[in-house]
Amino acid sequence: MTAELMKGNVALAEAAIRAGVEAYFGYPITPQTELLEHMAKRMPELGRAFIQAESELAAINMVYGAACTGARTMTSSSSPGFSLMQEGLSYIACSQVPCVVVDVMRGGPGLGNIQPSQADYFQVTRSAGHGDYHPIVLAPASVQEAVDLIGEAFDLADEYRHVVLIVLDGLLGQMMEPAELPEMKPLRMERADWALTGAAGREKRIITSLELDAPALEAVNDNLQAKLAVIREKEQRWTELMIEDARLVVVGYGMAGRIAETAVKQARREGMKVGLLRPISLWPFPEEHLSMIADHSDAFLVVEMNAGQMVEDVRLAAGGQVPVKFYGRTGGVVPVPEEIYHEIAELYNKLNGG
Amino acid sequence: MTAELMKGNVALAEAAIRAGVEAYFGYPITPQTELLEHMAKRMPELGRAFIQAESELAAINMVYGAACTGARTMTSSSSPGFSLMQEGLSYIACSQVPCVVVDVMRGGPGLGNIQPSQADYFQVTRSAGHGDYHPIVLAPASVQEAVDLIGEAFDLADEYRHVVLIVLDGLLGQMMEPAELPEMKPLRMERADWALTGAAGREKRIITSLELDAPALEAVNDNLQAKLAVIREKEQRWTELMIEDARLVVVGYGMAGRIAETAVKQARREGMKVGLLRPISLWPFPEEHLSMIADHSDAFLVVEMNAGQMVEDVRLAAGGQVPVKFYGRTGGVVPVPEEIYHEIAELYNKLNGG
Amino acid sequence: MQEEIVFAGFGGQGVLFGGQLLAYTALAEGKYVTWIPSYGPEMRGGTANCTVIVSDEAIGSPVTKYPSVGIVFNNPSLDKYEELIKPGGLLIVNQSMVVRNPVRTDIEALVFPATALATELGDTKMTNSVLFGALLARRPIVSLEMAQQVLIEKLGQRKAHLHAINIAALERGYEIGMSVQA
Amino acid sequence: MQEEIVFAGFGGQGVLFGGQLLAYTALAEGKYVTWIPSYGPEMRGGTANCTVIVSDEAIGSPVTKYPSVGIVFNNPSLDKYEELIKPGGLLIVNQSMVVRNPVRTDIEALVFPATALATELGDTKMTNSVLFGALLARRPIVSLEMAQQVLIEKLGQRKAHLHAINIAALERGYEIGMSVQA
Amino acid sequence: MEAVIEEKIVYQRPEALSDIHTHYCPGCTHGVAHRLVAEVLDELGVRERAILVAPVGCSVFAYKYFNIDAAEAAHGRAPAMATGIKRVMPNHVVFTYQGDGDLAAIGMGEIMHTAIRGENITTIFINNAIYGMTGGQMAPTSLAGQRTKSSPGGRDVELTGFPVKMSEIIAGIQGASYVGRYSLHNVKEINRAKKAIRTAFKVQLEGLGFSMVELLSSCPTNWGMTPAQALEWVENMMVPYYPLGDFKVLPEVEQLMKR
Amino acid sequence: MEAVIEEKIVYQRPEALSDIHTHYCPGCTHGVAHRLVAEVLDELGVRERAILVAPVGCSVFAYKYFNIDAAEAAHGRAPAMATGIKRVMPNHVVFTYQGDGDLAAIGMGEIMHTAIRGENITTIFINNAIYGMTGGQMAPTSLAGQRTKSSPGGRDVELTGFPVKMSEIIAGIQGASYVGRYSLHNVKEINRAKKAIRTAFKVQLEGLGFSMVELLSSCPTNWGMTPAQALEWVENMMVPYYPLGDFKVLPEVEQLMKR
Amino acid sequence: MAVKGRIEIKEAKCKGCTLCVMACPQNVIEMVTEYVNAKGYYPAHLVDPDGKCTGCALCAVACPDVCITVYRQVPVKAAAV
Amino acid sequence: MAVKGRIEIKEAKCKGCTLCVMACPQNVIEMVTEYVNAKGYYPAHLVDPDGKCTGCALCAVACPDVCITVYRQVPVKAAAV
Ligand SMILES: Cc1ncc(C[n+]2csc(CCOP(=O)(O)OP(=O)(O)O)c2C)c(N)n1
Ligand SMILES: Cc1ncc(C[n+]2csc(CCOP(=O)(O)OP(=O)(O)O)c2C)c(N)n1
Ligand code: SF4
Ligand code: SF4
Ligand code: SF4
Ligand code: SF4
Repeated sequence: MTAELMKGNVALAEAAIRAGVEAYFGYPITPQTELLEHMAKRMPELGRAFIQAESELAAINMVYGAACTGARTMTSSSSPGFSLMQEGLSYIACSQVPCVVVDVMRGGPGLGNIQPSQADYFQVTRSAGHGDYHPIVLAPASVQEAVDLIGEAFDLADEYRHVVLIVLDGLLGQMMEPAELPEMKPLRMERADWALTGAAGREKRIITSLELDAPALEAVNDNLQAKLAVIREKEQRWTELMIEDARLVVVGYGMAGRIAETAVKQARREGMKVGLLRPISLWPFPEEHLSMIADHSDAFLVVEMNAGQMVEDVRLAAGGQVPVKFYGRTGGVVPVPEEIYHEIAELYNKLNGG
Repeated sequence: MTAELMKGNVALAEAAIRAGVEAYFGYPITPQTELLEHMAKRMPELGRAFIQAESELAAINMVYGAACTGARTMTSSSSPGFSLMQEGLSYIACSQVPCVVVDVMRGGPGLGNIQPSQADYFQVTRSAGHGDYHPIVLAPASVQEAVDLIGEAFDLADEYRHVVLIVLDGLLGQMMEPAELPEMKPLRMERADWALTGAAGREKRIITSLELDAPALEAVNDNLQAKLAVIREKEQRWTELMIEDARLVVVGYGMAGRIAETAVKQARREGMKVGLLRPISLWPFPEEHLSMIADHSDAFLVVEMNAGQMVEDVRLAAGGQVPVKFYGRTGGVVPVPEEIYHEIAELYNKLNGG
Repeated sequence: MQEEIVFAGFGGQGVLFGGQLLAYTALAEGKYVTWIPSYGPEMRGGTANCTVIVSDEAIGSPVTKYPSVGIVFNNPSLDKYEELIKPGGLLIVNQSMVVRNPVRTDIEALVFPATALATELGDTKMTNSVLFGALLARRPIVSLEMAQQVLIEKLGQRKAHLHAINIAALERGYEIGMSVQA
Repeated sequence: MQEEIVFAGFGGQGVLFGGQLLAYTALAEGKYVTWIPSYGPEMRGGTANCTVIVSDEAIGSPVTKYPSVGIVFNNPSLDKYEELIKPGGLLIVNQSMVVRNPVRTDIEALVFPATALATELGDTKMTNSVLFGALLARRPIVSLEMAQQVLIEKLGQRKAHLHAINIAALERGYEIGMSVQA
Repeated sequence: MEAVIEEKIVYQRPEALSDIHTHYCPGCTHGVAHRLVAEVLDELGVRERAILVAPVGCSVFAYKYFNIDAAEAAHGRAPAMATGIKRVMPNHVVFTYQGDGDLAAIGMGEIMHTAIRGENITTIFINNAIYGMTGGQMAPTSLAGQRTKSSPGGRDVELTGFPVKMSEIIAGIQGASYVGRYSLHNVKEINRAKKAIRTAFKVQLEGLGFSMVELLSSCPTNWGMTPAQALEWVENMMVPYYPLGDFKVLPEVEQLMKR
Repeated sequence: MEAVIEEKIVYQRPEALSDIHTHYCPGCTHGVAHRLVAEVLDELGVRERAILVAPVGCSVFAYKYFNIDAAEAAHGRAPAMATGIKRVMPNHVVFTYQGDGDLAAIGMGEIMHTAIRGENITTIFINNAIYGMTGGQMAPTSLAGQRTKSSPGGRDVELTGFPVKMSEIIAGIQGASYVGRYSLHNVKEINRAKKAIRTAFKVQLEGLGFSMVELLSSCPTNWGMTPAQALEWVENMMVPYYPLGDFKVLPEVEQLMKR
Repeated sequence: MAVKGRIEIKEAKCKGCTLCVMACPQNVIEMVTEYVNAKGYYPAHLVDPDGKCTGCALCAVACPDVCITVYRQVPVKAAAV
Repeated sequence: MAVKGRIEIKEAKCKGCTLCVMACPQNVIEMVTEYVNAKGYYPAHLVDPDGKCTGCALCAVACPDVCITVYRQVPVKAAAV
C-alpha cells in the first residue's frame, strides 16, 4: 500500500467508507464540505446510503434512525452545524446507539468565519447536548492519524454503543498530506441484538430515550455513567515527545499540538528541557498520565486555538501541583511555531529565575 | 406590597413583565410551560409582543431579532429545547445583543423525563453554543429569589450586552411559595446607540457575528473575552450559611443547595461544624470565595442533581487544597435532606478519623 | 412548628387543589409555606400528589422523605405513604376508595368515607374539602375560619353556587375529625 | 532539508494547483510534504494562497510565519510576502501582474513576466507552470523530470491536449530560472 | 339437515397492537388511530417487518402500544429518523405517527423535505388542533378563535395566522404520492380512515414514494369536553375547516386503490 | 425660442445601495437583485425605516451593500429574526433576503411558519439552483439531472426528489398575501421583477401580511459557465421548470397593484 | 331470523368514555354506575336481556381502548354424524 | 432627431461580465482587451464614435455591479435672458 496525497476531509471520508460506513447524512458547511462531497460521489457508487439532508438537525436525526438498525452510520459538520446537532446527540447518547460524528471546527462564536479553530472543546467534551454524558472525543493531528482514528472510532462506537466524535480544526480538514488508507472492509452483514430489524420471530425491540419515572431514569443514567467510567479507564490516548526529563511540558491537541511540536524541538535545540504532551482522546482526557507528569515537571504550557478551554482539564489533572500557563489564539488565527517558541522561552526563563 | 403564593414559572413571567420585557418568544415544554402560558395571557393584554414560536430554534432567533432593536427580550425552555437554541445563543453572544433566557431543567439525556434536574450545568456554564464564550448564569433557590434575579438579569444583560441565563430545576418552576413582586416598571422608550432602529438621519448600523478575516475575528473575540473578564471579576454571587467555623462545607446551587441547607442545619444541631455555600452565579463561578473558604476548612461536599458537573468548578477553585466529595442524584430524582445529612455525617466522621 | 403534609390520590380527585387550599390559608395566616406538586404529562387517572410544608420559620427543603401528615385519597396512595409517615404522625384515609385499613400503630390514623360524604353533600369532587376539614380538626395548622374564607375566595364568583356546599363539606370533615377517637 | 514555499495570488490564477503540483511531485520522490490552502467563501478575484512544506523528515508544523520561498502571482501578494521571506530565501515574482520590483536585498529575487510567457505559449492559465519551472531551477526541491511526469498525470487524459504546452511552460520557466542571474 | 350455529369472533385486538393499558385519556381517539394502523399492518401481513417511529406528544408511548419494532424520535424529527431507517432497510415498512405540534410546528422542515424527497415511508398525522401532552397549548392547527392555554382569549388570526392545512400543503409537493385527510369522529368515518391508511401503506409497499394520512382526532381533556362532545366538535367545527377526502392520488396509486 | 439641450442623469446608483465593491462573482445576478430592492426602497421613500435581515449564503454581506440598518441571521433563520424585529418595530419595513439553501433547505420551517402567521414582512428569495457560498452543492431547487458537487452524477430524482417550487408552496398558505416568481435573465424580466418587488413592499406598507418574490438568478461560478451562458441557462433550463408570474394576489393586493 | 351477536368488554381496560354506547345501534351497551374499576373509571357493559345485539362490531370500531371483543352466531354445516 | 445619450462605466468596479455588452441594443459597449483593472478584470467601456447611444439605460439595468451611470440629452426651455 502506498501513501496518497489527500485532504484531511477527503481522507476521513474514504477511510470511513473503508471502515464499512453504511450510511452518511450531512449538510454542506465550510471547512468540512469536501467530506460530504466525497461521500456524495462514493456512497451511491457503492450502493450505500447518502443523503444531503435539509439541515444538520435533519442529518443527525437521520443518523439516529439509521444507527438504530445497527448500521455503521456517520455525519460531519462544523461548529454552527454541530450546535444544531446537540439535541439529537443527547438522544443518541441516552438511547445508546453507536454513531460517528466529525466536527471540523471553525472560528466562532456565531457565524464567525471559516478559519481553523478549537473553540468548541467545551462543547464537544462537556455537553454535546443536554443531560449527563460525554461523547468519546478523538483529535487527530495529521491526515494519517485522522485515517487511523476514524476506523477506531467506528469500533469504539460499536463496542460501547456510544457517540464517538472526531474533532479537527479546519486546517487539518483542508490540508493535504500523504496518508495510507486501509483496505476496504467488507460490510458487516449481521445486526446487533438490540437493533431494529423488524419483530420477526422474536420479541419486538424499542429504542427510546424516554423514561418518565425518575428512579427508572436514574437507573438509565447509572448505566450510562458506569459505561462512561469504563471508557474513562480504558480509552485514554495521547502521544508525547521528550517528556522524561522535561521541566516544562507543552500540552496541545490536534494541529495546535502539532505546531507546538516544532516549537518544542526548536527549544530543545536551544538546550531547554521542554517536552510535549498531545492528548489524542479529549474525552476521556488523559488525566492520570498528566497528573503523573505533573509530579516530575515544573510547569505546563497549554496551547490551544481558543481562549482557554482544555487548560481547565489540565489544571484539574495537575491538581495544583505545578503552575499551568495558557497561550491561545482565537478567531481562526493559527499560531505559528515562532510565537509558541517565544512563549516557551519566556516561561522557561522564569523557571530559571529569569 | 404583600407576598403572593405563586409557582416559580409564573412568578418569573410576571416579574419579567414588571421588569419591562417587551417581547417574549417561546415554545411549550414541561416543566416550563406555565411561564409561556402566563406570557400568552399578559403580554397581549399589555400590548407587548408574544409569539408561541413554531420551535425553540425559531424562538431564539426571534429573540435575536427583537433584541437587535434594543428591546428587552426573553425566551424560556427546558433542556431539550435549550439544546436547540445553541446555535442562536452563540450568534447572540458574538453579536453582543442583550437577552434573557430561562432554562427550567429536566431529567435527561435525550427526551428523558420532566422531573427536576441540574444536568445541564456544563451546557449552560461552558458552552451554550459553539465558540469561546460563557453566558452569565444565575440560579435561584426560591420563588422570591427567582423574582429578584430576573429583574437583575435584564439589567445585567443590558449593561454587558450579553446573554443572561436563569437556570432552575423543574422543582422550583413547579413549586408554589409566597413571593413579593416588584412594581411594574414603565417600558423603556429610548433605544441604545447600537440598536437597529432604521438609518434615519444617521449612519446605518449592522449587527452581525460574521468576520471572515481571522485577525479581525480575533479582535472580536478579544473584545468579548475582555468583557467576560470584567464580568468574572464583578458579578460573582453566592450566599452562605455558618461558614466561619465550618470544617465541612457543603456546596450546592438552586434547589439542591436549598435542600442541603436543611441537612446542614440538622448536622449543626447534632454538633457538627458544617456550613453551606450556595453559588448564585454559576458563571461567573464564585471561585475566589470558594478558594478562600478552602483555606479554612477541611473538606467540601458538593451536592447536585446530576452525575457531577459543578464539582469540577469546585475542584478548580479548591485547587487541590481540600478533598472534594460529590453526592448526586440523576434522572429527575430529587435528593431529600435525610440522604444529604447521611452523606454529611459519614464524611464528617471520616474527618474526625472515624 | 413545622408540618409536612402529603396529599395523594388519582388525578381528577382534587388532590392538588386540596394542598393549595392549605397553602393559601397558611399564607393568609402569615406562615411560611411551600407547595410542590408531582407533575406529569397530561394523563387522566394517573397518580397525583403534592407536598405542603407549613412552618413558623423560613423553609429549607420543600421536599421530605418522611412527611408528618399523609392524606390519602385512594388505595395506591395508602400503600405508598403509610410506611413513610413519621412516627407520631397522622394518616387520614379516604375510606371510600381504599380496600384496607392502615396497619401502623405508631401513627395516628383517621379513616372515614370522605368521597361518600362529599357525594352526599352534593358533589363528589368535594372529597378534598372534606379531608381538609378533617385535617384541621386533628392538626390545627391553620384555623378553620381562615380556611373557609380562603376556600370561598379561591372558588371565586364564577363558582358562587358551590360556596355553601363546600363550606359544609369542610365543616363536615372538621366535625368528623373532632369527634372520632383517633 | 526543509523548504517552506508560499504560492500567492488571485483566485483563478491556478495558485492552489501550482502548490499541489509541487506537493505531488515531492510525494512521488518519497519526501515528506504538507500542502495548506488559504480557503474562503467562493469569491472570484479574492486572494488565494497555499503553503507547501517539503522535508526529509516528518513535518511538525505545516504553517510558518517566515517561509523560505515565496512565489507571488500578483501585486498584493508581493506586498504581503516580500517582507516575510526568511533572510537568504527566494522570492519569485510574476512581473506581468505587479507594478514594482522587490526591494529586499537579503533575499534572492527572480522577477519575470510569467503570465505574458504563458499567454505566449498558448494559455494564460499556465502562469503557475511557468513559475513552478522557475522555482525548480533556483531550488531543486524536486527534479524537473518528476515534475513533468506528475504534471501530465494530474492534467489527466481529459486534458491531453494541454500536456505538451504545459510541459513547454514548465520548461520555459525552468530555462529562465537557470539563465537569470538572480 | 338443520344448520348448526357456531359462534365466531368478528372483532378482536389486532396482533400488531400490544395487549396493555394505554395512558390515553378516556375517549381520546389516538387509541382508535393506533388500532386502525395495527389492523392494516396485520391485514397486509407486514407486522414483522414494520418499524414505527414514534413522536414526542401524547402518542410518545406508541412504541409501547404497537407490537412491532419501534424507535422514539426527537420532537418533530420523526420523518428524518424514519428516512435514516428506510435508507438502510429499504424492504422494511417504516412509518411515523405524529401529532400536529410535532409535525406541523417544530417538525415542519422535516416533513416537508421528506415529502420533497419522495421518501418511501408512510406518515400518520394526528390533527387534534392542540398540544395534548404539554397540557393544551395552541397548535398550528388550532381553529380560529379556539381557546387554549396559550391563546386564552381565543386564537387571534391577526397575530398567529390561520390554522394550517397540512394535507393540502403536502399534496402540493411532487414527491408525495398519496395524501388524504380523514376523521375519527364516528364509525363510518373511522372505516373510511382505515381504507386510507391501507392505501398509504400499500403505496409504500409498492415503492411509490411518500404517503400521508391526516386524521382529525379528539382531545377531550384539553378541549374541556366529554368524549362524546369532543367527537361532535370534530364533526361540527373541525371538518368544515379541514375538508375530508383524498388530496393527492398519483395515477399509479389509483391503480393500487382499485386492487 | 430655440430649445436648449441639457444632460440629465437617467440612471445612477440608488441611495439605498452603498457605493462599495461587492464580493459577488462577475455576472452574478445577486447584484441585480440588490439593486432592484434598493431602487424600490428609495422609490417608496422608506430607506430610513427599512431593516434588512441578511442570510447565510453568498449574499451574507448584503448587510454591507445595502445602505440601511441590517442584521445578519443564522443560516435559514432570517424569517424568524425578521419576525422578532417586526413585532417590536411594526412601523418599520422589515425584509429578508435569502438564497435557496437558506430558505428552501435549512430554513423551510421558518419560512413556512412566517407565511402561516401572515407575518407582515417581505422576503426576497434568490433561487439559483445551487449552494453558491459553499462551493456548488445541490440545492433543493437544483434541476433534475443537474451536476453539482454533491450530485456529481447529476441530481437523481429517485434519491433526492424533484426540485422544490417554493412560490407555489407559499402561495398555498393562507397567510401569504402576495407571492410571485420572476427572473433576472434579461432586461425585460428584470423590469418585471422590479415591479413585483415593489408590489411586495407595498403589501407590507399596507399591513396586508406576508409577501415574497422569488427571483431566478445565475451562479456562473458554480454552474461552470460564463455570465452570458448562465443567463441563457436560466432562460432555457430554469424558466421552463419554474414558471414566472404571480402565484398569489389577494384581492386587496390587486387593488394595490392598480395604484 | 335476526343475526345474533354478543360482546365482551374487558372492564379493567375500559375508561368509561361512552363512545361504544353512542355507537351501538341496538342500544344494548350501558355504563356501570355502581362501582369504578381499578383505574377509577365507570366501565361500560352489555345489557341485552332481549338478545338484540347483532354482533355488528360498531362498538368495537368506536372503542379507543380495544376493550371489546365481538362474537356473532353464524350457521355452519353440521358435522357428519 | 434620435435621442442622444452617454454612459459612464466605473472601470474600477467593473468585473468584466459582459452583460452590459449583451444588453446594449446599439452595440456601443465593448470589453477592454489591453489591460485589467485593479481587481484583475477586463472592464467594459463605451465605444460610440457615431454617437449612437440613446441613453436607454438597458446596460445599467443589466449590470450586476451598478458600474454604469446613464445620461440623456433632453430639451429644456432656455432660461430667460
Ligand atoms: C424540543 C422539544 N420541545 C418541546 C417539547 C415539549 N413537547 C412535548 S409534546 C409537545 C407537543 C405535543 O403536541 P402534538 O404534537 O400536537 O401531540 P398531542 O400531544 O396533541 O398528541 C411539546 C411541545 C419537547 N419534548 N421537546
Ligand atoms: C448551520 C449552518 N449550516 C451550514 C452552513 C454553511 N453554509 C453557508 S451558506 C450555505 C448555503 C448557501 O446556499 P444558498 O442559500 O442557496 O445561497 P447562495 O450562496 O447560493 O446565494 C451553507 C450550507 C452554515 N453557515 N451554517
Ligand atoms: S391529552 Fe388529549 S391527546 Fe393527549 S391522551 Fe388526553 S385526550 Fe388524548
Ligand atoms: S458563487 Fe454563485 S451565487 Fe455566489 S457570488 Fe459567485 S456567482 Fe454569485
Ligand atoms: S368505548 Fe371502550 S373505553 Fe369507551 S366506554 Fe366503551 S368499552 Fe369503555
Ligand atoms: S455589466 Fe457591469 S460589471 Fe458587467 S461588464 Fe458591464 S459594466 Fe462591467
